[in-house]
Amino acid sequence: MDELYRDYILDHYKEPRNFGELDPHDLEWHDHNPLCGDELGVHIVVADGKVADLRFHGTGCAISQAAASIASEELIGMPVEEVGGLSADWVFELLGIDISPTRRKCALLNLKVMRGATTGDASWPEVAAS
Amino acid sequence: MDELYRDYILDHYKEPRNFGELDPHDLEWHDHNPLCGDELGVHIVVADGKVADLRFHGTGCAISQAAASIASEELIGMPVEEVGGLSADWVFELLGIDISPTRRKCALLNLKVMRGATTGDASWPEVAAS
Amino acid sequence: MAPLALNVRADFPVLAGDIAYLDSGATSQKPEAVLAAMDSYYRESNANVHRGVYGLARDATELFEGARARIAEFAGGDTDLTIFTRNATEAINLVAYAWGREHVGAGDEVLITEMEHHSNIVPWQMLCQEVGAKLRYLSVSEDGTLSLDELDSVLAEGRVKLVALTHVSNVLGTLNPVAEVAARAHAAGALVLVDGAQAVPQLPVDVVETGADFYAWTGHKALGPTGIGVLHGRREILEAMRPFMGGGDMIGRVDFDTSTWNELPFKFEAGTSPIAEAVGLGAAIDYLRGIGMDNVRAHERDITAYTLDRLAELDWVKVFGPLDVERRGGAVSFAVEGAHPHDIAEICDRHGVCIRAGHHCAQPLMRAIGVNATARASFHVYNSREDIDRLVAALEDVHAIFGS
Amino acid sequence: MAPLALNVRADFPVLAGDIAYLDSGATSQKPEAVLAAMDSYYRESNANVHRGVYGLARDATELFEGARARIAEFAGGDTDLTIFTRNATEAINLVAYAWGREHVGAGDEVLITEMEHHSNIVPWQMLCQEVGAKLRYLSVSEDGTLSLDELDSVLAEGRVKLVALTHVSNVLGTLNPVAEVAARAHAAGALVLVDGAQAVPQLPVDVVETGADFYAWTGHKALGPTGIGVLHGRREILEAMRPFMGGGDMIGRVDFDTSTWNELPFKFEAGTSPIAEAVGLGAAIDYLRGIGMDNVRAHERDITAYTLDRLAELDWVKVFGPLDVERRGGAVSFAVEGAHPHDIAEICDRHGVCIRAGHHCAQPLMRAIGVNATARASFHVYNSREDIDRLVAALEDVHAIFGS
Ligand SMILES: Cc1ncc(COP(=O)(O)O)c(C=O)c1O
Ligand SMILES: Cc1ncc(COP(=O)(O)O)c(C=O)c1O
Repeated sequence: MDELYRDYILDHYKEPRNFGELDPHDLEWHDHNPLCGDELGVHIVVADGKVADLRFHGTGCAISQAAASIASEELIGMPVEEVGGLSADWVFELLGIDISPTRRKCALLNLKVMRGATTGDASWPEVAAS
Repeated sequence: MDELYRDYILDHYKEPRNFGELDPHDLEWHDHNPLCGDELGVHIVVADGKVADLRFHGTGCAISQAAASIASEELIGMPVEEVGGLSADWVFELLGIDISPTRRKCALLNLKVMRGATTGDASWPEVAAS
Repeated sequence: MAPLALNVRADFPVLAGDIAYLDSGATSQKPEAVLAAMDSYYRESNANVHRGVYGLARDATELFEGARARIAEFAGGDTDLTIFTRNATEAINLVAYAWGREHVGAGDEVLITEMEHHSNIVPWQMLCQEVGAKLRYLSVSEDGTLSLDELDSVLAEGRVKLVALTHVSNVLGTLNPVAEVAARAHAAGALVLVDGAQAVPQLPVDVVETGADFYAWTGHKALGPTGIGVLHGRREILEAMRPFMGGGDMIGRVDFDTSTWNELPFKFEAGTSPIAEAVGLGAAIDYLRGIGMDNVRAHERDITAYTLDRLAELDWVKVFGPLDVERRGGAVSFAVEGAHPHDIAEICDRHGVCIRAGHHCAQPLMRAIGVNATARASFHVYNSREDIDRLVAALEDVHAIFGS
Repeated sequence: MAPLALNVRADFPVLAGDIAYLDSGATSQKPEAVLAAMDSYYRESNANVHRGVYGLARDATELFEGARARIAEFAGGDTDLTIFTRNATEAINLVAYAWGREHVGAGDEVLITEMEHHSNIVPWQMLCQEVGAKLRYLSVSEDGTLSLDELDSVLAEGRVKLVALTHVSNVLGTLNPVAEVAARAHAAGALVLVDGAQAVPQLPVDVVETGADFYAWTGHKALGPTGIGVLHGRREILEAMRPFMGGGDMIGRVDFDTSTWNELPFKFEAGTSPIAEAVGLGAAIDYLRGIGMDNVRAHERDITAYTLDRLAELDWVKVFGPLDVERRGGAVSFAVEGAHPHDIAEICDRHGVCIRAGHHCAQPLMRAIGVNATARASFHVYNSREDIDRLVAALEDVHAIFGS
């Protein structure tokens, strides 16, 4: 089996969870990956200080779409104020695959967008030196 | 004996002929060598369509000063309209020494200034491809 | 048709590895001769040029200016109208700053095309924003070409000061009729800048025949080193232009408050030149001339035709750009059903096939053709039909993973 | 004092010839390690950087960005505030265009010094002429130094927006007290640009300690290749600045009419970077660190002191610039009675001694010290006292010919 394109990655890519739009929503953010032009947006509904529901939308490669899909399942239910503290490693661990430096931004675009929506911070999640 | 700094070159450098200013004068021109910053000017008195008298002034290396000095002796008495037609080779032959490409502008600055004074053409004398 | 093989792969050290390098549109590989020329420049003749009296400096100056003369001749330009820059991008910015800031004003228009590289878009956006001019785009048709009728009708409005377009598209491969465009632009009183970054490496180009007032290209795509680009210009225009950057070498005389400028091309070359890079690029064009640019073009056409044929067999692959190899150069962009270009490139890499995925610095074009990104295979003299066969095998694998 | 010999001459292939290379102020020679790094980059890892998914492109990106990180650290700067340009001249022009056009206006002043290189004069002349600002010069005293009192009095007038000065003079060797200048300039609300073209190659430099808001230097004088320069900047300033050139790599997103910019340092790096050149410069600073910049400086001081001593023996030689080796770097300008600098250099060349003659791209300084040109010997790690002895022997010959 391909080390990167494992079944669950392809599964999330081909049938992404929580994709689409949410209207009305409480928070939203939209961003892109300057290296390839891929776009990702998110709509979030907040209740009791938690992410009650969310939807990602946009286009991207298998890594970026699967990352957003897999992460979405963890993000729903999470206290909003915890989102800003999530690290790049959180995403890499969720994905469970080795991401080469060239593909890191693909994997991290969803976290960037989530952080943007919840904290307004538009920077890329920092990757621990390896 | 040094192939470049022959006695007559040094003689003309150390005791340049026709150096100084001429007032009043009929024609004048001033220019410089962008590679080294050296300056050369000329004053010319015209009579009967000929260069009746001239004086060079400015500072420069042995090649440029000697070239101006040696050339000055040929230029006095020359019909003004012939000056514009003098070629780079005319100067090189007068000098009688081998001028490397880096030093060519040193040797040609006097001709450039003479041409400028007599024709208004401010370009460098062209060197025949070698 | 029998394959037209140039058999020069062995001249390119990097290709000793078992790879199919299909990314020459991004940068070309370099033949041994180019590496040797730069290496021996540094080992035997390194010195700063133009002013030095000693032997090394004379050698360096002769090598550097000799390279300029051969590069000028190769492209059909005059030596003193051949300006060295950092890359094609800087060549275009030079024109936007030194010519554009003086000749384009409020209400004027700069006309470019939807198929331009960012390097031939952003300098004009910045110029237009600064002076209050309007940036307009010629559209790209379904088959990846420009319409001369549309050009005429924009020119007829009478506000275009400059037409800037690419000679060969880095995404679609389209070979634009630049001489025809230049004739029409000139008739309408506009100047023309041609971005030849993709053309000079693969076609016989004569910058005078293109009709361009400015013609820009870049060394690293033409088998030469990084760190050098070329701008050819028309004499009257370059002479009348103010300089771009100020500094050493570009001056005639510096007083405290003002300066005068050096003669062409030095007026536009501030500071120490890319000396070793010019020597390397000189060796690159010698190498290309050794093969013959007609042969380079014929080989490019052969590989491109073969690629288009092989991809046509795959009904899950869609090709962008012209299908007629006479109207295009050696870059083929495509899509694979269900697979994102990034993933295509990643899987190709596992097959030792190097292709590029992304927007290729042409986001407006991506929007015009309705995608975010494409996968692109692009060629040079060292490629063979086997490289394309390897690409097709890799694409079969992509299809196996992402199809359905 | 015993000579401080580094014994590294054998590392420099060009010096296998029998020459005394005393023109490192113009450009340095390159050690084998630098040539090898560039050569193997092209042979093993050549690809365009940042975007490629395949192996070669990953290698190239790592080599390129790895070099940037080491170069930044070498100079005490942050990696993302370390911008690659074509040379020091372009680094200074970048600031003049992208910062200057926005922050210097009519009635403002730019303050430079009489000892600047044309590359740190002409960009400011062009800026001041364009925006109606005034260019002022700090004078150079008899002993080749600047006066902080004069600086204070000009700053006190309150119109200076930028102080731009050289760290080490390429003509006089003067080592300027840049941190002191920066502190005073900042107190007066002005920014500071330091031209480190001559400093980084020969001194331990920490750009943060210099206090400079912008610090520019160039690869080819620091044992690196031609075709690359470096600009370090302060984060808030670089972030707030608009870009200089537009094109590939410097953008975030390109729409038809407007674009957004990439993050630092890429915002200021339009088009394909000098990739091999960065790799080469990375190897050069590795080499310098291997020797140790303190040792480089000590060696430079030793050779300079020896040169000043030997020249002092010749009463027909006049030296320009500070005589205290603690206040100067390794460039010694001089005059020989009765001989023009061009002729001095020519005769030195016959002795295999490479020195420079001319205005050294510092015409205002020439005027300030009352000459048209000087002869200059300048040093680097490969020089030894024997090279200076050869220079002195050549000068004896000059004196024999021209000394009347
Ligand atoms: C003090 C100084 N500044 C700037 C420069 C310009 O460097 P470059 O020509 O590499 O841009 C030089 C070298 O020529 C220099 O000596
Ligand atoms: C069509 C086109 N124009 C301009 C460029 C810019 O070339 P460079 O990055 O060398 O400046 C490229 C290559 O990237 C290109 O393909």
